Amino acid sequence: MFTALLIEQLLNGLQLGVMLFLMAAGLTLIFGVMGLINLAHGSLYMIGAFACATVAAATGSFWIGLIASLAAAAGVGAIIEVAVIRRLYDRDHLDQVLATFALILILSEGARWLFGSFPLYLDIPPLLQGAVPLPGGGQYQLYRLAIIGVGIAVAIGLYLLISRTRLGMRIRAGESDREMIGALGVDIGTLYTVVFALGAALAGLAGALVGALQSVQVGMGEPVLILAFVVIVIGGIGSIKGALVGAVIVGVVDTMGRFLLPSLLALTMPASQATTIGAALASMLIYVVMALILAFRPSGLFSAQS
Amino acid sequence: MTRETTINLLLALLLLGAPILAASLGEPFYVTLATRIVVLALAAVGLNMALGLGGLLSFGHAAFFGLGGYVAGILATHAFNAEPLFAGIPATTSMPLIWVVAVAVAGLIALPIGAISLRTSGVYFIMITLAFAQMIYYFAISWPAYGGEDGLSLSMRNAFPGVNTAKPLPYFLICYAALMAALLLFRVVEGSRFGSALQAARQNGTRLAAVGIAPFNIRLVAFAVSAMITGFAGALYADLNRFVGPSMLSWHMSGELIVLIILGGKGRLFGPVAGAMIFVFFEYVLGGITERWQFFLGLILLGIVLFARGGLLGLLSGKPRHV
Amino acid sequence: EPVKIGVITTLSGGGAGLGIDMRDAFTLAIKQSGNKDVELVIEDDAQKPELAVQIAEKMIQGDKVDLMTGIIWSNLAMAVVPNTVAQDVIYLSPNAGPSALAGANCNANYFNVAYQNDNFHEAMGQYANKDYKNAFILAPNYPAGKDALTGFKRYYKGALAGEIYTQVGQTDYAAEIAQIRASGADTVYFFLPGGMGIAFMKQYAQSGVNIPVMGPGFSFSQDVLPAIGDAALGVKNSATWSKDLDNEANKKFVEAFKAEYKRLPSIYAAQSWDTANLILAALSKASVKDKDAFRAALKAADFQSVRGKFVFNNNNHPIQNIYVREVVKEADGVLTNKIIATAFEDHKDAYAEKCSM
Amino acid sequence: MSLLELKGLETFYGASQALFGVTLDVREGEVVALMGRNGMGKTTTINSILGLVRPRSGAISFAGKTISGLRPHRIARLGLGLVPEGRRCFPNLTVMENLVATARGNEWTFEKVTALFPRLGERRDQYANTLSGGEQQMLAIGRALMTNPSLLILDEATEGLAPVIRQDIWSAIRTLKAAGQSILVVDKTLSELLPVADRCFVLEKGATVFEGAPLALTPELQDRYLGV
Amino acid sequence: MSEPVLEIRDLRKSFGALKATDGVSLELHPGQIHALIGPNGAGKSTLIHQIAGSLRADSGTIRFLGQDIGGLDMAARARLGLARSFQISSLAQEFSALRNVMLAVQARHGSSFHFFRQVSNDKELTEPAMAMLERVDLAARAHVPAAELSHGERRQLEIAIALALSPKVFLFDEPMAGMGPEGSKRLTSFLDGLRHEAPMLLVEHDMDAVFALADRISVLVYGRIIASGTVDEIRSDPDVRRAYLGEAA
Ligand SMILES: Nc1ncnc2c1ncn2[C@@H]1O[C@H](COP(=O)(O)OP(=O)(O)OP(=O)(O)O)[C@@H](O)[C@H]1O
Ligand SMILES: Nc1ncnc2c1ncn2[C@@H]1O[C@H](COP(=O)(O)OP(=O)(O)OP(=O)(O)O)[C@@H](O)[C@H]1O
Ligand SMILES: [Mg+2]
Ligand SMILES: [Mg+2]
Repeated sequence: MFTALLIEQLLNGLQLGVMLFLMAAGLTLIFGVMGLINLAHGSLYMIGAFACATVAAATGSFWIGLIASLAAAAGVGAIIEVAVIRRLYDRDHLDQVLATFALILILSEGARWLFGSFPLYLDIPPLLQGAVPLPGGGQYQLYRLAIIGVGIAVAIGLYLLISRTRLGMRIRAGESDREMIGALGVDIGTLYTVVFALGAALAGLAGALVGALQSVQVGMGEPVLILAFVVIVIGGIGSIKGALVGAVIVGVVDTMGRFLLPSLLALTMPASQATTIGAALASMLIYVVMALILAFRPSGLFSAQS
Repeated sequence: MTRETTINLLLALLLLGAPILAASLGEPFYVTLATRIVVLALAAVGLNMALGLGGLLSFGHAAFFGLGGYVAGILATHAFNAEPLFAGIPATTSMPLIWVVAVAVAGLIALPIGAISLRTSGVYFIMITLAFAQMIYYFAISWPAYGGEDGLSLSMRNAFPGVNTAKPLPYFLICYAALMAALLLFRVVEGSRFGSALQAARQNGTRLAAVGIAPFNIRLVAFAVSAMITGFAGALYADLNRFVGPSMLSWHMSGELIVLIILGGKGRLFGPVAGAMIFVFFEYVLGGITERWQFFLGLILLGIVLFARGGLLGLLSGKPRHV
Repeated sequence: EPVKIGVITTLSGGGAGLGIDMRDAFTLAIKQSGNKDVELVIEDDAQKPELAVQIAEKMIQGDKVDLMTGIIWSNLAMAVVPNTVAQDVIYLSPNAGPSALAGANCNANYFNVAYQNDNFHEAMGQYANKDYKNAFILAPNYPAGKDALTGFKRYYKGALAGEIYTQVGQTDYAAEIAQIRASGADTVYFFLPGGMGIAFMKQYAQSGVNIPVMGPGFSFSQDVLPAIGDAALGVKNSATWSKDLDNEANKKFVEAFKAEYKRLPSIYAAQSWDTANLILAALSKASVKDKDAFRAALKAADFQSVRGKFVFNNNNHPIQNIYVREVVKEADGVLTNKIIATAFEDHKDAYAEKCSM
Repeated sequence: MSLLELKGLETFYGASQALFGVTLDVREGEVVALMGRNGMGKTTTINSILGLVRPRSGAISFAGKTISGLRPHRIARLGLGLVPEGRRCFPNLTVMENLVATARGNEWTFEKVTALFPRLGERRDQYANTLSGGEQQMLAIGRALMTNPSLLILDEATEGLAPVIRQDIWSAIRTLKAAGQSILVVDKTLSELLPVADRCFVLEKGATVFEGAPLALTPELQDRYLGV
Repeated sequence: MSEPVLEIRDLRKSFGALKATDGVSLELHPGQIHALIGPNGAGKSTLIHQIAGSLRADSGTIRFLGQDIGGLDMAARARLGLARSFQISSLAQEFSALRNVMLAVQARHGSSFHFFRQVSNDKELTEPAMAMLERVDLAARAHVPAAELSHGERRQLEIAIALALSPKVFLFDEPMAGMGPEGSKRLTSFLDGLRHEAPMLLVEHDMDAVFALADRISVLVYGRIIASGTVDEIRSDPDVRRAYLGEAA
């Protein structure tokens, strides 16, 4: 009985991890590859969810909503890059922090202006409702499995894009020396607009997919943002593989911590105390893990350069 | 006198004169608002030491701000309820004593956090400092003894010998004096041998090591001193609001401190002061005009980053910094 | 000279929906009363305690308000209320009733027109005794969450299949739902405010676990029901108010709110409406400048509450009925609540005894 | 006809002027040497040609087209290949990736470059930040060749290279020259540079002070302008 | 012969499969300029890094003034008196040339944990620093930020910083690189004078300079020293000619 639950929880952790990866994927692209600290990534995620919810409500189709989320986030991303980010590449990280912090304020409040203050409705599409049986008697939700699938597909796609294509090489080259790559004849400006829009679209996709499981509301991107940063830093900046591994570590540690810590503590103290202290420790756990990993591997698990 | 010095002097006078004027016109609220500016600026001066001079982008300084605040809150609560702290040590409501404890606690906690975090650099440093702050934040939220998420209310301001701290203006003057002292310290340290080494550590740590100064030690001391100043500000903030809560420890707070510095001008003496002045001013003025104030605040901040390189002071004093 | 009322509430950021309902009902009530002598000073706290403190300071020192109200969240109330009442300004809570302000630290200047935080949970605990023997309970790991589960357990007599404190701000509940499924519980009681509750309900419904769920009214209030969708159908929840509550004042309120704002009122709107009417009633009996007389007038609570009977206890917290509602779908497809039972008649909170007033 | 032509170029860094009227031209198929003491503006001239700094006045034309004011990538695509001072290889790319990332045209291929510099072939999967200084210089030249430029510009062509390698590079430059490649080259080693060059330009304090054949650069002139 | 100031025994360092330093032994004696030459990628800079402490050796010993310094970090070795220059200039870019040198003077003077006394009017720092700049002919550029110096000027600044440390050993990694003919000539005679201040390990590709300066030359190829001797011995060594010098000698 307990083993079955343990296995299910491990799966839950894995799935949470992949979900986190989906959120982190766009961020890795922009942050790891373009070297830009984009605090507004969570807002792009929110935009995706809002676009999907609004369009799905208007058309009755989740899938059209999903396309809308990609388009909306990519569009907003491209506008942001051209209007703001483009001017900040040759500045230090700090100016980027301030500018994207300002963008959070603008996008959040703007979204509230457009969509009102109340959470929106978004549900999983009929096609993906229901569960599939697991070996050993359990069952797993189809939609969550689909998210795992999308996450892995995104991971592979991004990995290939960055490490195998000339586009990927140019992006990385631009990160280390924008001036030089321009002097060698590459239009890095346009390239970065495209990459930023792609990263934004991935954020939007994550927002739409996860929005069906959560509350679609203003500010939904912020907790995600911090977690996504944790994920890519644990994995090593600039490494898609690292982001995936980091996400799974965070997902599993968080889930298992929430699940096991209270019961473990209950062995040594009264149950009521164990539940609250266990919960407190569980909420600190991923940060403890992150600090430990960075203390021993100061540039993450799979840093792009040795 | 350079243009920047003149501007600094004007800012200092404005910050002192406006509240005194407001108090004499019977508008105590503006004194409180000015106190908020001063305390936030003080916290940011602390961060500016690590960030502006040392290039250590700590995204976890809210931890020290909050720790300072909680020290003040906890000491005051215990003293108010006449409960000893632990092992019979009595609590206190004396501000100077509380400050000493707050500064010491912030410094002592900053040492291990710094020692671990400084093994990393760049974005990893940003994130590991954030991680430590988040640990403390979640601890504060879920630890019931001192109010958890609800925070801790102080029933009255702590005492300063010979001053009626309950009145806005005297309390403002205390905070103002603290800010000026911190600015003086910043200026002196910046020009000292330690400051030289610290700035060199920011520009090129390998170069510093190659002349025989270990960057790690320099950075660690700077990080601790920086945390102590920010912790001091936290204690003042607790008394200003007569309240401490986990929001003082949240990453938003860390982010806000960073924003103040960049707004005003990173590494500049009065950068945090100018930053706090405009940030609080806009927050207050816009908040009074429209409930969409965050939208417009965002636009203004964006305008400043894009068009005022080197922050407000960079814009006003018109030339880049060189040493 | 007009009466100045300071309203500090959340009008921006993620939690703005509740504050906006609060403000809208309040201003509507004042408008409908035709009382031209009331002046409102409304400010946004952005759900930040420090900002709320700052605004309170400004309202008291700068605007010199006579009364204050508006705060939605317990932690903001804890930051603002003690200092406000200590400066002899009367504060009326339209929502949030932290236990710390109800017991030994009760104050003559503090009136809670909403509820004591434990009340809704106590009601569900009481109601659960009817059908269930083995409940699984969960709440976020912070003071309000602990109060909630304590409140539930105060009246619930059955066994506990599990008790979990989740992370504040958590958005994925797969792990908790798996534990619920494995626990053998016959019911689930949860307190997860705001987006957390929406996420939990959606995921719970999608998970296929069909143990009946109960919650406090906040999680099924009119502002969040559309976002949860059909997943909420049939869920039992406790509240001091419901749109279908059968009394004149309530009918008038629901009509007026719908007509003015083209949406259904939430419980926050109802409580705020009551707060405004309580103030208006007291104003008609005494001057705010005469603090003692005005406090007495408030305490008399001589107004038509949309909740029906409404009396203040010794600790200035309400004595009121608490109902059990069920989420239903109306003919036009709109999700809303219907009262199905009364959990408590004239319920008092557990802390009043410790209050020396 | 001139492939590249600069007239009266003036360039500033902020308020301080670095170029005070540089005039220079490179003809089709010619190797031109650009010389001058430290800090006289050689690098600044090259950066101005590529649009990396914007000249304030003066005209630059390439293949009959005015290029001043164009963005660097547009200029480069017209057929300018740069080997910059300090090499500036992309540290986070491997040798192979450095060569391929910006490659254009098909005259020069990875194979041809590694035939010219066998060491690059041996190090093909190593990150550029771990290469030795000389290896990086070879990589920078290879990278520029892979863009198949009609004009190759080398700033400090052989700095930091071992004598044998330096000879390799000069012979590579001779090979390129024989194949009709136009080259603008800056180098400190006059004894190796002058025999390759068809013409020389000398800069002093940001202005052209000499133009002519290598032989016209007499020992007296060398001493005056270059301190030899 | 006198005791060696710096003595390296069987030093090894690998990067993956690549043996960058493959059993190098070397001695540096007082008053000596010991030149280290070898093809690009032979491991010269790697060796300098290991001596200076910015890379840790896999095995082998480094003795400096009789003390084993293998366990010390870069800063500690610098304090003992090892001054190095970088193959690619490494400076505090925002500091003026003068302040770059002052930093070195300050490091030599002991603790950097002085928080109050201002460096700008601290004659103990400014005067020696200015003197060093004068020695390398950079005094006129003393107040220009390092970022705005030309390539050659930065190389000169690197030397001034090393001088300011008044070290017991100089480790110079290609100091001539980027210097024009005139600069190289001047620097050559300058370094020639330095041998009396402290012995020098000199990595350099400029053979004119090496042959003019070196008391002893070691030739490094693929991480091994294939020949070591006086200028004439090395010049005429056929292996060295083939592996390194070409026709240049
Ligand atoms: N980024 C910069 N900012 C300000 N001044 C600069 C900058 N780069 C170069 N200079 C100045 O411009 C002048 C010309 O420098 P440039 O680098 O073009 O000389 P160079 O001839 O290439 O010298 P070297 O042989 O040393 O490389 C010098 O006085 C230098 O100090
Ligand atoms: N971190 C590293 N990882 C892998 N290989 C490295 C690393 N650092 C150096 N190498 C390799 O070690 C070898 C020796 O490099 P080193 O920089 O010491 O050469 P060098 O003799 O100084 O050459 P040059 O004269 O060109 O500067 C080179 O082949 C280089 O590619
Ligand atoms: Mg140059
Ligand atoms: Mg080398």
